[in-house]
Amino acid sequence: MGVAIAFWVLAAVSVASALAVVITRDIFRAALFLVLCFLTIAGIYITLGADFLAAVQVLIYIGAISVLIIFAIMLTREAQRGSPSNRLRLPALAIGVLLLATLVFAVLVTPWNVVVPLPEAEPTTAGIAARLFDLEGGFVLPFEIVSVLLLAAAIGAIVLARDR
Amino acid sequence: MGVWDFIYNLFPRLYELTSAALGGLPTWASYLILGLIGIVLILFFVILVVMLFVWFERRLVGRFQIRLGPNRAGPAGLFQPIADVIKLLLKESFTPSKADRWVYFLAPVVAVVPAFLIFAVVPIQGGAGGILVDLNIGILYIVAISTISVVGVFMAGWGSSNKYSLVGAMRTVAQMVSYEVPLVLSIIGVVLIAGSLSMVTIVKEQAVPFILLQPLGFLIFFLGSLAEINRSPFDLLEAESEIVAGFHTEYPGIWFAIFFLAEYGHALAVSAIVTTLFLGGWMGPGLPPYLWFFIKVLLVFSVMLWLRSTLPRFRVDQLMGFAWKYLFPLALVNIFITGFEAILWPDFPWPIILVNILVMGVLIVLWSRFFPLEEGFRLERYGIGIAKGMALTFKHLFRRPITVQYPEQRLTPSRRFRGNELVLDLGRCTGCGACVRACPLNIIHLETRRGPEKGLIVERFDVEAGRCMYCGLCVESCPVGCLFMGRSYERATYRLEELTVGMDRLTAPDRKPSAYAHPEMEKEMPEQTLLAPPKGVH
Amino acid sequence: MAIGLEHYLILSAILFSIGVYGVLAKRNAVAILMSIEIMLNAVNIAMVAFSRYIVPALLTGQVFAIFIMTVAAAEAAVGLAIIIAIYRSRQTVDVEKINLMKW
Amino acid sequence: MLPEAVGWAIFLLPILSFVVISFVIRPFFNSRPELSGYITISAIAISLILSLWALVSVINAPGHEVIFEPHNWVTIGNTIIKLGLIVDSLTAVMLVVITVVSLMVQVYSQGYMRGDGGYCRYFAFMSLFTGSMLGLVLASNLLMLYVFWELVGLCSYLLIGFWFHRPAAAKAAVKAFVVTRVGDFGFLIAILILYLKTGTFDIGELSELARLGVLGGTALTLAAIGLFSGAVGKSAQFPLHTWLPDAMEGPTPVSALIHAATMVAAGVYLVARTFSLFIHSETAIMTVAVIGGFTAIFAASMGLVMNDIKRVLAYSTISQLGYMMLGLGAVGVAVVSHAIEPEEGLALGVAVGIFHLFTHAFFKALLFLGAGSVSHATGTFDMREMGGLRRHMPWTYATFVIGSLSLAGVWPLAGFWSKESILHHAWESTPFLFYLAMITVFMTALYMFRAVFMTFSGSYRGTDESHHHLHESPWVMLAPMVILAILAVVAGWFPVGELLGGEGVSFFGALAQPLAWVSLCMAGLGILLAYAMYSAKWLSAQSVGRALSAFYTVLSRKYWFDELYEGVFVFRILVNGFFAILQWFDTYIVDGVVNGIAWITIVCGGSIRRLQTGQLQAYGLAIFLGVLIIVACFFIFGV
Repeated sequence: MGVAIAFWVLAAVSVASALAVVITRDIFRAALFLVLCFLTIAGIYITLGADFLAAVQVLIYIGAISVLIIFAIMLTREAQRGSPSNRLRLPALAIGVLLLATLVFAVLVTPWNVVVPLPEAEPTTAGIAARLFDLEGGFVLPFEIVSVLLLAAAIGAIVLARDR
Repeated sequence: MGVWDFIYNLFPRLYELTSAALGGLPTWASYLILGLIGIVLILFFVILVVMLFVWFERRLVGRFQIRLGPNRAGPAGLFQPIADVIKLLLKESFTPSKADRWVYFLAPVVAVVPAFLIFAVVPIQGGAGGILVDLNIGILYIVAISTISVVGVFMAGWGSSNKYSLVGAMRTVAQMVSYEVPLVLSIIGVVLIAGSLSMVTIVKEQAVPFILLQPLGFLIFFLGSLAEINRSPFDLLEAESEIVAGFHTEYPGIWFAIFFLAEYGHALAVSAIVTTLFLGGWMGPGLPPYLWFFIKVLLVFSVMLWLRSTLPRFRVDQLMGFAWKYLFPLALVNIFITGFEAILWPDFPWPIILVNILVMGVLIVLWSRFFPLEEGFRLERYGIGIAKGMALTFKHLFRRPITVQYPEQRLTPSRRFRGNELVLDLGRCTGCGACVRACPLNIIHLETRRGPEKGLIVERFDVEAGRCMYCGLCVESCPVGCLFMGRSYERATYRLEELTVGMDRLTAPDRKPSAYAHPEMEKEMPEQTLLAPPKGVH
Repeated sequence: MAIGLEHYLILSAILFSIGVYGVLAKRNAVAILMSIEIMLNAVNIAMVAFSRYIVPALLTGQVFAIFIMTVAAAEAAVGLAIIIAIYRSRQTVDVEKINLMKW
Repeated sequence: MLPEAVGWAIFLLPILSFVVISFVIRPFFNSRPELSGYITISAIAISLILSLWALVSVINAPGHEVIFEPHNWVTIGNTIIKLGLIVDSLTAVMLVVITVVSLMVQVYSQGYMRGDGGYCRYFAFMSLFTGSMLGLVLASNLLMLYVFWELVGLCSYLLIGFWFHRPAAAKAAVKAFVVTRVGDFGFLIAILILYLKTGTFDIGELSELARLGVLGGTALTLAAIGLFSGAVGKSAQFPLHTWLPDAMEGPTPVSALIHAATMVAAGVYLVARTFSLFIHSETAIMTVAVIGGFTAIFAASMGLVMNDIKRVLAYSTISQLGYMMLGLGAVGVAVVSHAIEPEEGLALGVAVGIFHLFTHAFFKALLFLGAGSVSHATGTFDMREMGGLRRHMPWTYATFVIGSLSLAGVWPLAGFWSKESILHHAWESTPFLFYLAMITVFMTALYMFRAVFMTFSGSYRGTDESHHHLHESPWVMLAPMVILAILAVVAGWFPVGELLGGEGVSFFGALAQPLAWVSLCMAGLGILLAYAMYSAKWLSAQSVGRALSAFYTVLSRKYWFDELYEGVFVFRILVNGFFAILQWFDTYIVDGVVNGIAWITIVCGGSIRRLQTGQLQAYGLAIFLGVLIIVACFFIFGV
């Protein structure tokens, strides 16, 4: 029951803020709404019992990505120009709605073999670690690759944004 | 059960009471109420402690600067913060006309809320009631939450549409983001040893305080968190000399108070976290655990103040360099070392302590030597300079403060002090009127009448002190030496007519004449009181 | 009613579609980047929901979510760097003005 | 016994040096160009040693031939094109000649080209030139031979146009290239005919087939004439002789190399190599003989009036090459008229022709180097501005005189012997050509000594300030000349004729024949006349010129051949006629088709390109639309 309430509230807020992100013309406010959206999504993770992910979500998306985005907004003094929509608004809207319809349809027609009864959500940190670094069926190699990707991205970003 | 026992188990008792009270309710309702109670508790707790901290900081910094801080409002000036808060609340609250209102008003809230949220997982003592919720991701939760305040700073800087605010916000955020990296990395060392993210577990794991096992990690974490909460030497956001007051330049009264609260709340939180992660939290002999906790927190906080009153402010480029070239690599190295140790000696025998301290020293020296932030900037010669400065400020703690409790306590001026008021010795005055004639401003009014035998009796002797320029001609012209300059230095009066000084006050006994034009008087005058005591004297 | 898998999936679908709309309809490159982030988050929600409801024992979905977050961070860093670079050279981040590939 | 690797090394070494110079020295050590000279010299010296080895082993080999098994080069279906070397006496002699002369020329160039901007380039080309010539003489089948043939042509083009910034040089280079190409065309046709008839390129097999009569009749005649046309082009025989005098625009050492050993010798060598085909076709061999004889006298006549010393030498070269052809032709005629047996005649003809080539190489190289050294001193090639150089450059004078005597065919110098044998065979087979040859002997002596006297005797006619600069050339230039002079004396004594299968002539036995005396008298007459006209001034050249002004004009205008070719052939017939048609076809048919296709493409693209809006989001829209459609199909039609 509590979870249900939490879900509905969070879902409503997240959808609203996401809409605000794409609709509002003031780019800085859009970024703030994005932060809100991320926050609510973290809450949704909690309702899903993914506590670790929730924390990481806040840490990465709010602490890093949103800050980066806001920085970009401030550095590219586009705020006064705002972020208007382009000529493709209506087709984009149509596509979005169609996509949504398709996805919802797919979700509803697909017979999900959900496990019943649902086990209690217990802390996932150790579990995730074990799953990541499990030697058979684990994700050690992808982990390493992602690390290298991050390094490359960092260096690339530095090189790109460096002032010549 | 004795009183001591009650004090000792204060928090568990409270917990039992509340849980008993909420026994009947459905779980979600109890959750809600518990949450609300927790919120309220934390609110009060934080605000109170912050006030305490404000007072404490001002006092301690005063001592570091050989003053005694605020000591008038209430016992030992304890009510000073309250007075400040009242002042802030009474101030006029305005908003800049160009401000983005929503953002502008939400900013302080966004900035302050995380500061409160952090305390949800800070264990002030073990067992039940010691902590609001023991998240198994406690420390991660703290790091995550504390990043949110960055957004608040941004909002403040942007919303108040003021270039200083914006620059301040940019600086702050850049600083926070850069210092977050070494901060988190240094936490990893602790987590590696403790084998858990939960704060309670971390504390319980600390048979040996982790500051000994993780000296380098402690240093990095401490500096990093100093930067996170923008305390000196990292307080660039409010470098008054450069950007007026950083991101909260445009915030009046109560809104500024909220930022203030947020800042000190963060300071408190950081102290608490450092205590928990590195100083063994509530653990300690004898005293009840929460007392231990508070003592340690206060200790950490006072170390912050110590640093603040010692070190000058970083330059902004040095700031970034310090984060990326100095703390970041050191943090990485620390992780590697800790990882190796965790693999080789899982139970961390005591020699590790020495090894780690040694390693820390070597690394600091190496980095200062080979990776200077800029040419010649060797972190004050491998931190030795810093240590010296710290020692000096520490010594100041034990010097007698030079504060003078005016008006109760006054300083005796020098014997050569010229003085700035007139003193009349009526007994000697012949009413010759030489002074009147001598006065270039004609502000001395003298009335005399014939006495019974020859000689004049002075009936009225007024001086318009308001216009007097204390040229002293009257004193010099007095043939009988009945006029003197006075030694005190109060000049302010409450009413205008008091500026015309009459005979009674001129002749008042509390008026001590100075030695002006009477050098023979110097001998019997009192010693001048010196603020800085001569060497050896305390 | 109890919250089931479908709820989360539909929520993620909604967010995803909103993101798609943003990507297609916004002019400011930064806004487009934000929309992309929304889409990624939507996917993450779906991932976590799957791992919660279909294979609660092994947390593959959450592991994937972590990978997605990492990639998202990298993508944001590089993307924003590119945007800054473009802004330096062209004084705009309006994607309609950045159309050198045009006929 | 000679390992095959040596054979390959002989011509690959200079090519290697070319590669090294142009890809290592030029880019990286351009500051030290002298390196390239040393590399070239060392490479050619090594191949000289190897050639001598080859010669020795040939001499010792049975039948004076070392056989190498050819290698498969290209296999197309069942046609296998082979690649192989042939080292017989002919090749060996040619190798020695080429390497010796080339080596001398390179050493000489050290001095002559010093300080020239294109030093590296020069030596790179030179080594490639030598290498390809060596490859040409080593090639055992026509295809390979043709490849090197063209390489030689290319190098001659590059070297004649070495100073490409001079318009004259550039024009001369192009002329040489084009004119020789005309001949090469015939050569190519001949190769194709032969291949179609016999299915092989191998020269040995071809001659074998020719001997057995399998290959014969018109085809053989055509092929032979084609081959000969190639030879005519390369060896600058009438009517394709016009390029050689112009080729004088190149650096003098290059001329020396071209004239003595490499370029023009190729033609003669080709005829000699394929002589076995010629002797089975009367027409062909007749053509060779007549063209040779005519060219000899024709060129010599023009050499009489030239004032440019190098042109004199050039025409003399042409006429000497005519001699060689004549020699080959004469023997061939003798064979077809059944005066002598084919096998014997085969060897004999080669012996006669190549022997003269052998000797001629030395003294002609010597003469060119001498001319070069003269111009090095005076800065000009015009003999009218020279004179009296005898005192200033005695070494050059001496060597030059030796070369001239040898060329004039004075006993016992090298020229005498080879010329004697040619005259002898001409007399025996075709008296008419013999008479031409006789006149040519006289002319040769005349123009050579005209050159000698105008250059070295009398008093200096150049400007004073150039008079002060007169000096003997440095030793690096003189040494090769001296060596070549010695060779020009003694080359005739080598039993090259015998080695090639001819009959030897004893040292003094030669003087026993009347023919020798006749030719000697003619030569002497020529020398005497030259002395009278240009040294002693008994009768002035001007008066003679005026008396024979008609002749003089004709000769000095070179029979208007250049005009004929330029004006009539090139412009009238080719440019205005044939090329015009081609151009019309190209413009309206070929370009029409191409442009049409392009036009269609443009039109389509113009309509389609509208999709390429450059709007990233438009593409994104399309992508998502596609996704939607796919998913829709997925749902509607099921998996």
